[in-house]
Amino acid sequence: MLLLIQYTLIFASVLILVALGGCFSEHSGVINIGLEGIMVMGALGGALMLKFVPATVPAIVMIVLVIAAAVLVGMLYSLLLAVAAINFKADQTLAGTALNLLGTAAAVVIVRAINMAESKDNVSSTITYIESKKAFLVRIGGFEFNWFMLIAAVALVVSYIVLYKTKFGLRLRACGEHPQAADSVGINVYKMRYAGVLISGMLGGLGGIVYITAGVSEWKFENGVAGFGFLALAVMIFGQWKPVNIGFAALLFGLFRALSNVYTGFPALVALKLPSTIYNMLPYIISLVVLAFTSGKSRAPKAEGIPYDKGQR
Amino acid sequence: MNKKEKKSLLRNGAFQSLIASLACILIGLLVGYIVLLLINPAGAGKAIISILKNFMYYPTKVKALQYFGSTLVKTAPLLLCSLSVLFAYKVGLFNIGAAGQYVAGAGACLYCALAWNLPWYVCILAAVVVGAALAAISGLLKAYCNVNEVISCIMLNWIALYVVNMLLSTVKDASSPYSESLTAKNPGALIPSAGLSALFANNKYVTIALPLAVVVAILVWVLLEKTKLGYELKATGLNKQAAKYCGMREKYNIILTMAISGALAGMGAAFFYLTGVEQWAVTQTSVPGMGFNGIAAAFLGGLHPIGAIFSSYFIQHITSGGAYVDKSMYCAQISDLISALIIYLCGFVFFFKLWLNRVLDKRDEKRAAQGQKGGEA
Amino acid sequence: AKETATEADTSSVIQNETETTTSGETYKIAMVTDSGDITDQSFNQTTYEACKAFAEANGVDFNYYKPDSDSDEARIAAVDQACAEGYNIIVLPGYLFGATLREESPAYPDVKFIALDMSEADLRGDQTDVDLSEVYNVENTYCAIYQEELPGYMAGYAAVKMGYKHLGFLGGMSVPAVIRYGFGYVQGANAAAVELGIEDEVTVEYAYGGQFYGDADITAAMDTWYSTNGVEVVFACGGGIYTSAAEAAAKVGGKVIGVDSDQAPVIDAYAEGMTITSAMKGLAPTVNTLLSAIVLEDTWADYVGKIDNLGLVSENPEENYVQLPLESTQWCDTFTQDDYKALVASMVAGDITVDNNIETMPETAITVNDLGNIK
Amino acid sequence: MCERGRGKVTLENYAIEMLGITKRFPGIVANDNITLQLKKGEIHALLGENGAGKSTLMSVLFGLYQPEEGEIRKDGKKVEIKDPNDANDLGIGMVHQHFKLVECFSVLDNIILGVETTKGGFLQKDEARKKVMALSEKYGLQVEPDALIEDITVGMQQRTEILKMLYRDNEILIFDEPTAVLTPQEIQELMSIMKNLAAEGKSILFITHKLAEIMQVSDRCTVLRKGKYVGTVETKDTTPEKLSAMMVGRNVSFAVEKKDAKPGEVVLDIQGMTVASKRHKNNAVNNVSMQVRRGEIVCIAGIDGNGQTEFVYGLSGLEPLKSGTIKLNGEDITHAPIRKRSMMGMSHIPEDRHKHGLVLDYTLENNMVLQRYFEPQFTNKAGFLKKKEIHSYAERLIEQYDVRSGQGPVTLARSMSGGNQQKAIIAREIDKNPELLIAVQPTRGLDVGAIEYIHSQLVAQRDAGKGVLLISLELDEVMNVSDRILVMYEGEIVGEFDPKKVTVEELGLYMAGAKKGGGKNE
Ligand SMILES: Nc1ncnc2c1ncn2[C@@H]1O[C@H](COP(=O)(O)OP(=O)(O)OP(=O)(O)O)[C@@H](O)[C@H]1O
Ligand SMILES: Nc1ncnc2c1ncn2[C@@H]1O[C@H](COP(=O)(O)OP(=O)(O)OP(=O)(O)O)[C@@H](O)[C@H]1O
Ligand SMILES: [Mg+2]
Ligand SMILES: [Mg+2]
Repeated sequence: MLLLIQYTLIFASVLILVALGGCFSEHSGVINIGLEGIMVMGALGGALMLKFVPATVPAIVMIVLVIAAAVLVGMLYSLLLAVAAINFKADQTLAGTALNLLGTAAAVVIVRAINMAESKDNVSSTITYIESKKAFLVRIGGFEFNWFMLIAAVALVVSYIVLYKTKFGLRLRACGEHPQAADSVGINVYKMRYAGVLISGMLGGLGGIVYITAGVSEWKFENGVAGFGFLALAVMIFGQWKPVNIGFAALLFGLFRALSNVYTGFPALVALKLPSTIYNMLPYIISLVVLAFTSGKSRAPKAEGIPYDKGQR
Repeated sequence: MNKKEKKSLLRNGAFQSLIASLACILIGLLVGYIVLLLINPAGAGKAIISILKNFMYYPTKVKALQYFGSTLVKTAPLLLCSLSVLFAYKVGLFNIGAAGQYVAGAGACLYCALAWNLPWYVCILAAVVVGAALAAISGLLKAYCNVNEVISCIMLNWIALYVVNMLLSTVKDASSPYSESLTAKNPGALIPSAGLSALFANNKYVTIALPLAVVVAILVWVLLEKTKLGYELKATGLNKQAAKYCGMREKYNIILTMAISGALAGMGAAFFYLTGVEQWAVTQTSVPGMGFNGIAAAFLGGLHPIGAIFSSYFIQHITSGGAYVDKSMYCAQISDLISALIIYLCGFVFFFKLWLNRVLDKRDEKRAAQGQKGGEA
Repeated sequence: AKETATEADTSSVIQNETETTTSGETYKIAMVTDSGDITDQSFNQTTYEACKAFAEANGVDFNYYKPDSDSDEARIAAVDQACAEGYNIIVLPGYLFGATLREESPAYPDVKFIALDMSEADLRGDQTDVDLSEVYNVENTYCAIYQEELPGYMAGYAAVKMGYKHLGFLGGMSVPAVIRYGFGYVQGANAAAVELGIEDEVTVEYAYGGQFYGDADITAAMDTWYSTNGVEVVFACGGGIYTSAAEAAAKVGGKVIGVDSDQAPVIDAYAEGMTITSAMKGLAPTVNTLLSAIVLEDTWADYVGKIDNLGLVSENPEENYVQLPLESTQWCDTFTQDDYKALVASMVAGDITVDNNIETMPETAITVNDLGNIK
Repeated sequence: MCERGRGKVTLENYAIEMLGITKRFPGIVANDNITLQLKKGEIHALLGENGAGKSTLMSVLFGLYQPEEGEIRKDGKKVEIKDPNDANDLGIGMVHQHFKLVECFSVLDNIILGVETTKGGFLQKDEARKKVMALSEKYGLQVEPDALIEDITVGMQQRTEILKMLYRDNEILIFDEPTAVLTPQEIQELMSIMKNLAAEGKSILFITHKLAEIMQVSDRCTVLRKGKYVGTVETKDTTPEKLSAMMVGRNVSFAVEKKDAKPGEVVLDIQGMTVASKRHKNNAVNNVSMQVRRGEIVCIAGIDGNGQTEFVYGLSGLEPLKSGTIKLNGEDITHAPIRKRSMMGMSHIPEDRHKHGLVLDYTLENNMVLQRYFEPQFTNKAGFLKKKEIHSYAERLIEQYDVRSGQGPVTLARSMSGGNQQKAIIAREIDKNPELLIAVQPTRGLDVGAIEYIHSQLVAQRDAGKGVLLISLELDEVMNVSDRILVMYEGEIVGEFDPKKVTVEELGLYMAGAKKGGGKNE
C-alpha cells in the first residue's frame, strides 16, 4: 500500500511539473508538443550534474545543483521552440515534434561522446548515479520520501498564484486568449510568450530529471522518457489548463501508472490477471473519453497555436 | 527584361520551396558536421561523407545496387507517411497520428497475414482500413466533440502501440519477441516483386510497393489540386462554418480527411512489413519513428506530394547512411540528429517565403513609387 | 583436406592485407551485435570485451558493427559491411543471427563465422527437413550454444541451500537463453527444497521485464516483491535489468543473483554483499578458444562445422563453460564450496539431469507464481 | 474647402495633428499624404468608403502601423508613436472596430489589463474597482465589473472599451465604427456619452458610415476617398448630400426609388417555426408563421438578439427546427439539407461574412463558386474542377458587381476590404438567380455608396419577381427598402406593418416590446 502511494506520488510529481510547464506555455499562446524532448534534455542536464558532482557533497547542495542544471538546460532547449514559434512564426506543432525527435537524438549523441571520451569502449548512452542520487531520498519507515514530491506540490501552488493572482499571470493569459487585445494595451506579446515557453522549459526540464531518478540509479538515454511528456500533455488537458485540476489529474494518472507496476502486491488485482498493458493504456483512453465530453466547451486558450503577427487582424 | 524573369522565378512558389528545402538540408548537414567535429575532429569528414554516400559506400556495383534497393524499400513507407501528413495538413489538420495509424496498419496487415494466412493484397487492404478507422476516430472526435486532432492523435498513438503489441503477441515466435516471419509462415502475404528485385541485385525486399507508392503520391496531388473533392475538403479545413453554410457536409468531410490520411499511413506500414524486411517486435515501448519522419518529409517536400517523393528519399538516404558511420568514433544517432534538425528548420520555411515576398514587394513598390514620381514630374 | 583448402584461399584473398599475426596469417576480427549495443551488460558486452582483449593481446585488427535496426535485413547488412571492409573473422553473439548465417556464410566462403548462443533450431529457422549442410555453410562456420539451464539450476539450488525461502526470477525479454536460465533456476530451487524437505515453504516469483534495461516501472515491481511480498533474493537475468532489482534490494537489504559473468562487482555498487552469486556461462572462454584456434594455433579445422552444446565437461567447476564464481559466491556452512563441487560432480556424472525445454514451466513441488511479462 | 494641411501650419491649438501621412500596404496606398487636425474638445468625424483608409489612419495614430511619410504633432510638438504604449503615454485611446477584449476575462480585468496596480507583484483590484465605478457613474456607462465579457451584450462590451480609455485618463479618444454593431437605442446612448466626454474637454475622433450620426454629434468632419484626403468641413454648414458627394465623388440618393410592389404567389411559407436557443432555456424563435411572396421585400425588423439569427439559421438549415414547417415554392423543405435548399433556389447573404460568408484563405474566384462549384459548368463528370471556367466566371462577377481587390480573381479574400468582401458575397448569391433571397444585415459596416448599390440590387431582385427576405437592425433601411415589415421581439412576430403607414417611433415601441399583438394596419 505504502508502495502504491509512494509511486503514485512520484509519478504524479513528474506529471504535475511537466503538465504545469505545458500549461504556462499554452496560456501564453504557444502549444508545446515538445515537452517530451524538453524532459529528455532537462534529464540530461541533471544527470550530468549527478555524474560529475562528487556524491560526498551535502544533500542540499546536490539537490540545488541538480535542479539548477535540469532547469537551465530545459530552458535553453525550450528557446528553440520560442525562437521558431514566436519570432519566426513556425508551425508550433511542427517545431514541437522536431524538439521531441531532436531531444533524444541529441542526448544520446552527447552522452556517448562523453562516455567514449572517458573510456574508448564505453559506447553506451547510459549515465549512472547510484550514490549521488541518494541525496533526494529520505526514508520514513517503509515510505521513501523524495524531495521532488515537495517541489512538485510547491510548484503547483506557486503556479496557481502566479497565473491568477499576479499581474504577470493576467498578462500571460491575455496573450494566450487575445494577443491583439494585449498588444493594444501595450503588453509585449512576444516577451510574454517567451516567458511562457521558458517557464515550460524550466518545469519540463525539472520533470525530466525527476522521472529518470524516480526509480533507477542509471539512465539509458536511447529510451528517452518513454512518452511521459505526452502523458503530461494529456494531464494538462484533463486538468483543463487549470493548475488545481492538473494536480488531481496527475494524481489519477500517477495512480494508474503505479498500479500497473505494483499490482502484484494486491492479490485482488493479481487475480484479475489483466496484462499490465491495460493499466498503461488506461490513462490515454480515459483522457480521450474525458476530452470527448469536456472539449465541447473546452477552456483551451483561444489564441494558442496561432503565431502572433502585428499586421494581422 | 531579364530582371523581370528573375523576379518571376523568385516569385514562383515551387521554386521558393525548393530553395528553402535545400537551405534546410544544407544547414542541417552543416550543424551535423559541426557536432561530429566537436565529438572527434579526426573522422568528422569521413563520417559525414559516409552518411551522404549511404550505399555508394560499397565498392562493388552489386552490393551498392542491393543496398540502394534497401534504401528505396524503406523510402516507400516513409513517402506514404509523409503523404498522410501533408494531405491532412493541406486540409487544415495536423495528423501527428500518422505514427499511430502506421502502427495500427502494421498490426492489421501482420495479423491478417500470420493469423489468417490471407494474401498480400487483402493484408494491404486491412492495413488501409484499420489505419483509416483509427484516424477516423480523431476525425469523429474533432467533428462532433471538437477535440483538437493533435491531442487525440497523440493519445491514440500510444493506445495503438499497446493494442498492436498485445495483438501481435498472439502470432509471435514462441521463443522470441518478434512476429513470425512471413517467408516461413505465409509467403503469399509478401508483396510480389514482379521482377523488380532483379534490377537491384536480387534484393528480395524490392517489390511493386515502390512504384505503387509513387502512383499514390501522384493520385494525392491530383485529388488535392484538381478535383471537386479536394476543393470541398480544403474549404472545410479552412472554414468549417462556411463549408456548412454552403451545404458541404462539414463533419463528414473532416472525418473523411482524417480517414484518407490514416489510410495512407496504414498503407505505408503494409508496404514496409509485407516486404518481409522487418518483423514486429511486440516488446516495443515506443511508437516507430516512421510517422514522425513522415512529418519531416512532408514539410521538407514543401507540402507538395511530388516534392514529398524526393524529400522522403533524402531523409531515408541519410538515415540509412547513418549505419556506415564508424561506430568506434560516433553513433548512428548522428543521422537522427540531422533529420531532426531538418524538421526543425522546416518550421522556418514559411517565414522564409514570407520574408522573400516582402522583400520582393518592397522592391516593386519602390519601383512603382519612382514610376509615379516620374509621372508627376 | 577441405579445411586446408579453405585456409589456402582465405590467405590468398587477404594477402594484400597489412596486419600480420604471429602465425603469419593475416586476420581481421569483427563482431556484430544482435540488436542491443556492446554495452548491454550482457552477452554482447562480454563477447565484445573478449574479442577486444584478444585482438589487443595479439595485435589483430578488430572492430564491431551495430545493425541500424532490429531486423535480419539490418544484421545481414552489417555483416556485408564488415566483409566489405576486409574483416575475415566474424563473431556473432545471439540466437537472432540464424537467418544471417543462412544468408552470409555461403556468400562469403573465405570468411570465418563464430556464432554464439546459436542452436540448430535457430540456425535452421523454418528449413526443418533439409540437411544442415544445405542450410548454412558448414565449412566456415562454428556455432556454440550454452546450457544456461545448468548455471540457472546451480543458482537456484545454491539460493535455497543458503537458506533463502522466497525467491524471485526477473528475466529480461523471454528469449531462449533467458528462459533456459529461468527454468533451470526453478528446477534447482525445487531440488534443493525437496532435499531439505521444505517444499511448502519455498516460493518463486517468476516474471519477465519485457526489456533489457531497468526503469521506474520495473523498480516499482521489484519494490513490491522485496518490500510487500517479502522476496529475499531475485535472479536478475538479462542485460541491465538488474539495475531495477538492485535498486529495490538496496532499500531493504535484499539479495540479487547475477548472470552471464560474475556480476558481483557491478551489483555490489548498490550495496555491499548484495550479490550472493552469479550464474555464469563461458562466452569469454569460448571466444578466446576459437580466436586462438584460428589466429594462433591453426586448429580451426577441429571446430568448423560444429554446433557445440557447451555445458559441463569436467569435475573441476572452473574448467566448465557454465559455473558459479568460486570467489564472489557467498559460501556459508549450509552451502560450502565443497557442496557446490559435489553438485557439479553429480551433474557431470548425470545423477542430476536438468530439463532444457523452454516451452512449459517445469513441474515443481514448490510454489511458482508465474507473472509473465510485468511491463 | 481648405487646402492640403501642410500649407496652413497651426495657429489655433490642436490636440492632435497628422500631417501628410502616407501608409502603403502591398499593392495599395492605404493613406496617401493625408492631413487631419483635431481640435481640443471637439468631436471630429472621419468619413470614407470602405477601404478609404480610415482604420489605417487611426491605426497609425494609435501606433499600430508606422507611416512611410508624414509627421504627427501633439499640442504643436512633433511626437513619435511607435506602439500603443507611446499612444497611451500621449493620452491617445482607441475603441477598435472589432473589440479588443479578452472574452474569458471579467470586465474589470479587461479594463485594468496593461495598467494594473500591484503590491509586490500581486494584483490590487480594489482601488481599480472604485475608480471604474466612479467613471461609469460620471459618464453613465453602466457595466458589471465582474461579469465575463463573453456573457455581456455588445453594448456593454463597447462601454467596457470606452471605460478602458477613460481609466487610462486618455484625452484623445478614437472610435472606429462604434455604431456598426449597436442597436438604435444603444447608438443614442453612445451619442450622448460622446457629447458628455467632449463637454469634459476630451477630443474625439469618430469613424462611421452613417451620415445621420455625423450630422447629429460631430463638430467637424474630414473626408477620405481611396486613401486620399478630400477635405474637412464644419458639420453645421454641410448636409448629408454634400458629404456623400465629397466621399463618393458623385451624388448619392438616400431614398431608394422603387415602384410599388406587385406581390405574386407565395415563395416561402413558414408555419409555427420554433428554434431552440443555445444560450437560454426558452426558445430563441417561438412559433413564428410568415410568408414571402414573389415580387415583394419582406423585412424582419427588431433589436439585435431577439431571435433573428436563429430564425435565419432555422430557415437556411444551419440549425434544426424544434417544430414547424417550411415550404419553398410549395415544397416542404423542413428537413431538407442545406445543399438541397440552395439548389431549390434559396440564396442566403449571411450575417457574419467572415464566419459563414467566405473562406478567407481561398482566392476570390474560389469563393465566387462556393455555392455552385459542383454544378456541371464547373465540375466535369469525373469530378475534376474546370479551373478556366471558374476563373472567367469570377472575372465576370467582379466586373459586373464592381468588386474591388488587389489582384482580381486570385486575391485572397482575407486581404479584401470588408465592403468588397460583402459585395463579393452578394454577387455570388444574386448571380445564383434565386427564387428567394435572404439578406441578413447586408449593409452592415458599409459605406453609403455600397449601401445604395446593395439596396438597388435588392429592389432589382424584387422587380425580377423574386421573393426577398431582409433582416435588418437599422430602422431607416427597414423603412426605405421594405414593402412589408414584421417586427420580431423575443423570438415572436409581434406586429406586421406597411412602411408607408407606420412611423419609426411606433416601430421602435414594438421593437422594444412596449407594444404587442401588432394591429395589422391595412
Ligand atoms: N494590414 C493590412 N495589410 C494590407 N492591406 C491593408 C491592411 N489594412 C488595410 N489594408 C488595405 O488598406 C486599405 C484601407 O484600409 P482601411 O482599414 O483604412 O479601410 P477603412 O476605411 O477602415 O475601410 P472600412 O470602412 O471597411 O473599415 C484597404 O484597401 C485595405 O484592404
Ligand atoms: N491583414 C489584412 N490584409 C489586408 N487587408 C486587411 C487586413 N486586415 C484588414 N484588412 C482590410 O482593411 C480594411 C479595414 O479593416 P477593418 O476591419 O477596419 O474594416 P472591415 O474589415 O471593413 O470591417 P467591417 O466590415 O466591420 O467594417 C477592411 O476592409 C479589411 O478587409
Ligand atoms: Mg475600418
Ligand atoms: Mg469597415
